[in-house]
Amino acid sequence: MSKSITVRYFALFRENAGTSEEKLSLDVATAADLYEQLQHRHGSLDARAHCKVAINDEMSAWDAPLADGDVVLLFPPVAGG
Amino acid sequence: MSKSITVRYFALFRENAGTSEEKLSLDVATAADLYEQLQHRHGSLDARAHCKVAINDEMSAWDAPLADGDVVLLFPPVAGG
Amino acid sequence: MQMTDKPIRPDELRDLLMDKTAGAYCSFEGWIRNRNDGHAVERLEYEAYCPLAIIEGEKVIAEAKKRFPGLQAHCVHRYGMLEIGECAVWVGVSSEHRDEAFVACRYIIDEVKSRLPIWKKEYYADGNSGWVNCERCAAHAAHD
Amino acid sequence: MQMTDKPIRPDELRDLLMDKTAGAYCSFEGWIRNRNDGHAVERLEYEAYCPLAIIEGEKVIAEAKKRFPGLQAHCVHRYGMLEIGECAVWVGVSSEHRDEAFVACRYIIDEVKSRLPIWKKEYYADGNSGWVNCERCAAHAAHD
Repeated sequence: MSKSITVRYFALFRENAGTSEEKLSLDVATAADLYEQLQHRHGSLDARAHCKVAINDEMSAWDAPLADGDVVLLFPPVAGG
Repeated sequence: MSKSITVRYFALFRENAGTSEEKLSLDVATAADLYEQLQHRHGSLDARAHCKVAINDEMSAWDAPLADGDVVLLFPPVAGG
Repeated sequence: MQMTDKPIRPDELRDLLMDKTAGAYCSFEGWIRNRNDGHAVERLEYEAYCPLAIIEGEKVIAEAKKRFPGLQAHCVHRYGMLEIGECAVWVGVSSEHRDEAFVACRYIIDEVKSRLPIWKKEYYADGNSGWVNCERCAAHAAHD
Repeated sequence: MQMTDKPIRPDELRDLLMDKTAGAYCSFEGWIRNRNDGHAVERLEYEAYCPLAIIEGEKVIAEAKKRFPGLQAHCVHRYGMLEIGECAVWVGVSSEHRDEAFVACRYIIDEVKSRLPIWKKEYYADGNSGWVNCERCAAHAAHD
């Protein structure tokens, strides 16, 4: 069953996706499922192990379940400081 | 043969000696000899291993020879910072 | 933990950590330098997702304080465009003794650099630009 | 290396270490705190033999620079009577990366505290006073 998910991209991910945010209707159970589908879509996301994900402004695990209406933030590898 | 040595005391050593400087005429070959004689004289110098000595404003080893007219600085254990 | 687009003032931040029981203060600053990996860098742009950067930064500081009771610590990170010589991040720690000041300061900057959602893009003298890879990813890759 | 009987100004000293090639800055300050070994301390007096303190401090800084080429480092130590909260010693280091900034800063403060001819006398709330034992002597004694 398809869910409405808002995806926000940051830094390199935003440049690769060509947008900072998109609303998608996808059949995904977890954040990892979402990431995999977006890799097919944008072709250029980094290896997931170095990336982080937040769901509704909370840092989450990749196996966290997604619900209809969730906002998912996709963070490429960070390099602050 | 006796040498004229100026000894300067610092911090705890100065308080124990009751003076910051004295001129002594002593029969000493090295800084260690001087220290030993002063321990007998003042009775309260620290264990030499934790103390330092300078001869004519240069940090020296305890086995450094003393010459007539030398100025010897006796440093108790330091605790800067 | 604070995110700001204004110049960081280490002197004012330091004073916030003063405490009559503190005998040691250690600070770290990350400065924008004019070279990286052999490239001449002209300026650096920091992108941050501030709401989560602050939450994660507070977690890092809380971890340091839990490890060393009595510790005081604070961190400020810039975002936006920065010029050579500017301070991009500041960490300050005060504590009873210097051991924990050094260890906690190092812990905080290491974790801040690798856990907060902050990214930097270098603008080179030759007109190119590029996102900087994270240190830990590079370290992991080297071990692969 | 500098010895002074005036208040130390970390903000001004920091700026002397700025360098376009430096990406990291680490500083340490020793502050006068109001307790030591369970005694309430009212103030601290530092006695120093400045000519040799400066020479030995320069040696320590040179050792750090030799170990980490490109490093910039400076140290200032107070002498005379200091009140609670005052800065007794400041060490600042700038370098390309943060590893060497932390290691060199720690090295300099450790060596300065144990090698320079500087002594401190604590004045306690109960009217007594006493010279502070050196850290390394205490550490050695504990191993004896």
